[in-house]
Amino acid sequence: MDFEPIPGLAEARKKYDDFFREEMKKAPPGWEGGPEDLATHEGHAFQRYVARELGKRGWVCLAWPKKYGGLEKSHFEQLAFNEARAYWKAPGVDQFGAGMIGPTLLAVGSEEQKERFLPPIARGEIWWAQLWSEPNAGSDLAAAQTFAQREGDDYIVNGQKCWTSGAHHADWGFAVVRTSREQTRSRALSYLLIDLRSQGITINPLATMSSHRTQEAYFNEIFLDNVRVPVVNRVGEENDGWRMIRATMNFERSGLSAYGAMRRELLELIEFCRETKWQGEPLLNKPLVRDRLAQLAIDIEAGMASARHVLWGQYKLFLGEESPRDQATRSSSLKYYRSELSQRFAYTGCQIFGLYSQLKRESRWAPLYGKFEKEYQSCLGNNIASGTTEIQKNIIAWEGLGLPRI
Amino acid sequence: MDFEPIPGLAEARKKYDDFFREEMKKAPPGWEGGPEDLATHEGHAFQRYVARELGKRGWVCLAWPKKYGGLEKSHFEQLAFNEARAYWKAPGVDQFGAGMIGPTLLAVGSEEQKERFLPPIARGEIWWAQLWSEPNAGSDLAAAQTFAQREGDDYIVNGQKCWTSGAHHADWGFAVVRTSREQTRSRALSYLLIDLRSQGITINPLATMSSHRTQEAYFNEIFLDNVRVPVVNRVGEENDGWRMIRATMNFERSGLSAYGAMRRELLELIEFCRETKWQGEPLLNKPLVRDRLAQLAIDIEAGMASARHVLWGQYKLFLGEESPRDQATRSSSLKYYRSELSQRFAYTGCQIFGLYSQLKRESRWAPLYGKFEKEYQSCLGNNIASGTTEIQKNIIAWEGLGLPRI
Amino acid sequence: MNLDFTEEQKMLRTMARDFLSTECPKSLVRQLEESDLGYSPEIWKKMAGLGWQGIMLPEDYGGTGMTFFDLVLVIEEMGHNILPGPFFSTVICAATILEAGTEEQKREFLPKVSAGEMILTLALTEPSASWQPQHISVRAAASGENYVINGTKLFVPDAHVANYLLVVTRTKKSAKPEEGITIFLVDAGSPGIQCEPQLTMGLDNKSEVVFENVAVPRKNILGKLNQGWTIVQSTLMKAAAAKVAEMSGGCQASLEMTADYVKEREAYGHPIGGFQAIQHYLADMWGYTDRTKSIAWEVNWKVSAGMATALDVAIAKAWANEAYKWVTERAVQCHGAIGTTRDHDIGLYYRRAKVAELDYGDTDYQKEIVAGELGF
Amino acid sequence: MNLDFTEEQKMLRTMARDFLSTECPKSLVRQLEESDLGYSPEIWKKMAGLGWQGIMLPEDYGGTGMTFFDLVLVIEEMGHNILPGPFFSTVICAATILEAGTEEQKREFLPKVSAGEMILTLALTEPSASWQPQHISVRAAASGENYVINGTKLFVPDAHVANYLLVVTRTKKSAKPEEGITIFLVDAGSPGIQCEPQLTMGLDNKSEVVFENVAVPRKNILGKLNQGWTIVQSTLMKAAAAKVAEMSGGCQASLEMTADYVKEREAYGHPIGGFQAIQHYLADMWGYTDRTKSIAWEVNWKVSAGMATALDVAIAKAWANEAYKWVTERAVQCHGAIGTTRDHDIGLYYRRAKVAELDYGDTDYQKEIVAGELGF
Repeated sequence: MDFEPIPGLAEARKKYDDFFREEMKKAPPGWEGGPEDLATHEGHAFQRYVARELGKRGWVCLAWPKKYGGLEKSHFEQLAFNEARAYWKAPGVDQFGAGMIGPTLLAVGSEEQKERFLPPIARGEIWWAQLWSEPNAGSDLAAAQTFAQREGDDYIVNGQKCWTSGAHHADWGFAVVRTSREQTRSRALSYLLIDLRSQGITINPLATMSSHRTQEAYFNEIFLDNVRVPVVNRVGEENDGWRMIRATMNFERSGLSAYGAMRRELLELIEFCRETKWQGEPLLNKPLVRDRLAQLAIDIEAGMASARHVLWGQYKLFLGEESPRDQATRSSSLKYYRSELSQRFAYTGCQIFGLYSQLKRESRWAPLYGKFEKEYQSCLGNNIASGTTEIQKNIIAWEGLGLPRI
Repeated sequence: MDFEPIPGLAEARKKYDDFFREEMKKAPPGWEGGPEDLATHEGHAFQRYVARELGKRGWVCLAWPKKYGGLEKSHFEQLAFNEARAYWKAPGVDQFGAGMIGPTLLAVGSEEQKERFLPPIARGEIWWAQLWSEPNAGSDLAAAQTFAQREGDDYIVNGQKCWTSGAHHADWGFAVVRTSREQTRSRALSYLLIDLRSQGITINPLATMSSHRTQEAYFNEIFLDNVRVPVVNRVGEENDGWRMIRATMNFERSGLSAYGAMRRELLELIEFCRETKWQGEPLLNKPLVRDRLAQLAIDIEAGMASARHVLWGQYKLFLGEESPRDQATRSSSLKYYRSELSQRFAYTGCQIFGLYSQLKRESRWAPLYGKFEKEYQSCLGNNIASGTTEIQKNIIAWEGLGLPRI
Repeated sequence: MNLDFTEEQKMLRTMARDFLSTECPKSLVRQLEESDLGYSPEIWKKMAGLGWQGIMLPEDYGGTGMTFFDLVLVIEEMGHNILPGPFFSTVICAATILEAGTEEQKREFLPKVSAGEMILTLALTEPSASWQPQHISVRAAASGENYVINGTKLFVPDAHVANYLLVVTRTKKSAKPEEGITIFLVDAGSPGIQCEPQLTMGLDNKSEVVFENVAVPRKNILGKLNQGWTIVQSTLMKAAAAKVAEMSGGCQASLEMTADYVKEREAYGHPIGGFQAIQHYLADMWGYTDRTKSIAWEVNWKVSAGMATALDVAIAKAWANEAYKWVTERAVQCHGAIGTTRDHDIGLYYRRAKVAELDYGDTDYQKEIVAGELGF
Repeated sequence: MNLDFTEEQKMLRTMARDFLSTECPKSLVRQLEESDLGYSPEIWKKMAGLGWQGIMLPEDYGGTGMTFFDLVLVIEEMGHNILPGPFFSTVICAATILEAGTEEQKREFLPKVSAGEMILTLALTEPSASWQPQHISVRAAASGENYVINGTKLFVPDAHVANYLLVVTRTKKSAKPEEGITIFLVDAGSPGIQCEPQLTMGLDNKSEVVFENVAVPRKNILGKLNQGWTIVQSTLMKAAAAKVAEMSGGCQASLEMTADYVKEREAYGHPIGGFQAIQHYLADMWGYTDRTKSIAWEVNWKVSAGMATALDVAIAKAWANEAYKWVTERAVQCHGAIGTTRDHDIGLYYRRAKVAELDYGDTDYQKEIVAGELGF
């Protein structure tokens, strides 16, 4: 075992740090890089700008083959990039394009699909949305009802999707649809790529709890009304979509860069508490505040230590070696650890801010641009999105520990 | 709604306070009134002494009919007595005799059984043990396997019981036994009163986690080897024991006096923290200590407020009126709230005591006679005994909230 | 001791629940949240017709002549249903005037409150964000027959629609911070008052109120000059206790909504309320709610009977603060993604739970009081 | 970066696990707990035969010449199996002598440690129950060629069987508390030393050690006169980090035992491991254990490589403190009544988790260090 920093990583990191340090000076005020920031017209414009700048340098998909727009860089160089981007809270990498559908196509797409869809992702030009959840199929994705009826070389798709992040800004979507009435649940699902400009698509904002009249929504509902999708846009075989879904899910990350970002946010909070004297003395002098901040530091580092092992497992897979036996369990476990930690972070921030914690960023009195007011609400979604905490625990119990299903 | 103190209660309370204040001066040193105190020879002798003094005054079973040794006092007078006894951490009332089998017999026993068994309980002379749990039937009591074979006017009982509190000091036991091989689970159980001096009974100590070579055990395992029990000692009909079990369970208390005791223990802890300066300043000056003690105070009072409603419901039942609809749910909820609170109390005490918290009472350096060292371990049993926390939550979900059983 | 509600109280609770659910559906709650006014004058008038604004005011002042405890039962239902608006501020201030006002002041203000023609609020907290006397720095200086107020109050509820503000000011420097504090009844329309909304998580109409040379007649002093702090304390106790009842109602509503939802919502072929994890969340929610109800009734009965101590109130508020947050947080989790949306009702409670914690003292503050009252 | 164990490390771990489970079954653990000696000299000798006491000592001193990290892998297995005895104390003190001792001292002590012929321990804490220099009050005063020690040390592990004590003393008053501290290598048989057992929850053989005019030769100073505190700090860092690994092993064992138990134990006709409430407890235990393992390996690798900071160690210990307690608490709950008995193995871990928290700094203490190292 050896935790020695990877040679060359610090230099690589510096290059990306320098880039983001400069570019992030152009971010809208109060930028935190969260969904609410990305949802606005101004925020999305900034996101597209940064993406194009990254795309020019080949940095959006560093590890991809050169023929699809990547630089064939190492896994660790990718990590350095991710960490720098997270640290600077920078946008510009489409988590659905570069993060999910891209790797899925690399793994299971046809050559034609790869050539058509991957380069625009790597250039930061085309933005994707994930059309999976439905009102009655959230955690239980196999219950999806949106139906794609084969008609010659096309599918005719009807149904409703929801929780599609940023769909109002996206160009394309990857969708889970039902393609058979004979089979049930996961045996009848297929995986389609849908142009979101197609006729019959209506995208409505789905406002989250923290939003109000002055704010734009990040999430959307999408209604599909006789939407025509060419059969060539199907990934994998008909009714074999479940396998693609699982492949896509596996591209969820170690979250290492997310802990790096939390580390920075904690330092920012500490700094704020050092400077702020609401009742005559700095908040940082209060023993309870010190205790709570120290607790966050501990929890962040513990998560980080564990996430490093996920990273290592991914790296071994990348090398074609066997990944640690408990890699999947660790991912499930860290998934909810991270969401609960970000919740505790938001709660702690609010606790420290007292009366001020209720103020939205529109108030000139709001500390840190109302960051914790917003996160106090938005953090809840993290315990639900991408598999609820309860589902993750079931998976750990069943698959990680071999407990019986009764 | 009216929370006005009950008229006359304060005077009644004073009478009992005066009694216990005097008698408790005779308690062994470091007395906390917990199982470990009662388990020792010295502790049990003190318990028997106090019981006889109470018995002389008719105070063991204040509310019982005079013909069985009670004083027919009101429910509230009983409360005053319970509170005073809890506050003074006094022994002398057999929770199994006066608290469980007595009320059960009053409700469902034969007249002969009442006349025979109740007066010695009220006089504080005869001590009872609860022979319910078995190694493979704890929470799931209906799985009990101890078998009572009918033979003329007797049953021949064979099996093993465990977790029988204080059985090595007890005179009699009330047992759940299986009396049919045709019926299964709860349909084949009967309820027997067993003289613990009967031939064929072996009582072995069952040492708890905190015990070691110098300490006596409170719990026991009981082996029954062809123990002969007269049929007249059966309570209720054969195979109808489940109804008796449920009747007995309902005599669990509101726990109000337990909160009163916790209140006193908290004040004692506060006092200790005021006086103790391990690192130059009183423990009570530490903001984290203050915060934790305040939290305990809050949690105790919240439980107390809720327990008062249980008491009220019991009182209404006693008056023959309808008890509040959610009375049973509240009892289940408070059962585990109380055990978790006593766990938090023990944990907080240990946290405050730091390095000293590990010391057993045998060490002259142990603070408060090693109280929290002991409770750090014994508190765990409270989350399990009399229905685990998980069982209580199931009951609340199913019966209190009407959630489906799937 | 009698822990049953009287028949009258039962009727009051039923009536309040029916009225609020009919008159103030959640769609209206959301609409009011986004409106400039922040409340419905129409409902306000109907409530006055039911005698609610004056429920605990004597009949002499146009009130209903019931008790503080009865008022609180209505507030509990407002917490259960959610009713945006200045009711809470107004009735607590009216109770303060009833307690501390001169007969002339009572005659001037209370009948108008009872009639639904006057909205009141307490302007106490400042940029120091504190409930303690040492942080009162808004000044009032004598000037002929008037006092002149200067300074900034923050987090003032309903100030944008209030007719009068009870402004807590410093009128004398003193070594003891609780000395030298005076409360003024200030006409919200007085020249020199600037009111700017402070948008909050609860969308509950708090404001920054700036006083610039605001003249107030000496006769508008509430209570005695320099001795206002005891009145503030008494007001805060009532407000905190009543807030606990409001929170208790919110817990109950969140529990009910969640229990209903998990019986309906299916996943993997079963109602999710059949899964033990969900059942155990609900069981814990039941417990938190039960303790909150119990402590809310008890503390408010004591306040009503004049028997409550600062310790009683601090303990109740500290408990309810955490309980309401916890219950609503689990409620959202049980609702899944839909629970996190603007359009679902459960989020209304989740947001209010956090704001209710802050109003009249968050948990850290209440625990300091508990420690102090217990002598440490 | 390479987070796989080397083949050598894998063998070491397997061998350690096999040896300990064979040589030290839980029945023996319980027997040793109640014994006066508190450890098995027989196992001690066998371990020396395997080279464990000297695992990180250079071959020059009879050691195996492996690293601190390798030592810690063995300690992790001792946490997994539970091995009562003075191994931990001895190897940490040996590491201190290796780091700070003179060549003469190394030659005197280390070969005996490697051979299993010397037991060492650190006598640091006092009735102030503190790990900080300002609370070191045991005095050592120069007297000819000797120093004379007076005072009381508490919570000294394994003092009753130790051959030598590393006694942390104050040799000079100073405005800076970390100045004027000196460590002495004190023969446990010296006249004037009284050792009285302090029975603990962990039954782990701690003692009160009273020094009354105990003479120690000047050459037995470890490190420099008055400059001992940096050595203490370095020792505490090693000890805390190694303790984290021991706790990590304990978490892992508790998790494994519990997972096994809930698959076997039936209630209501099902193995209780099929109930979702139990499953979710286990899932959380898995997570706590995983984080503890990760942070234990990382911090000990850093200590071993000389790259660990005080912040790294404090964070790791604070984490492990709470994780181990939490995991064992849930483990007992999953075991039900049987888990609360003296005769069941899980309680051995539950008791040790609490004591392990206290050793080398409890959570409150570690959090203070974290705060200080982060600059607040």
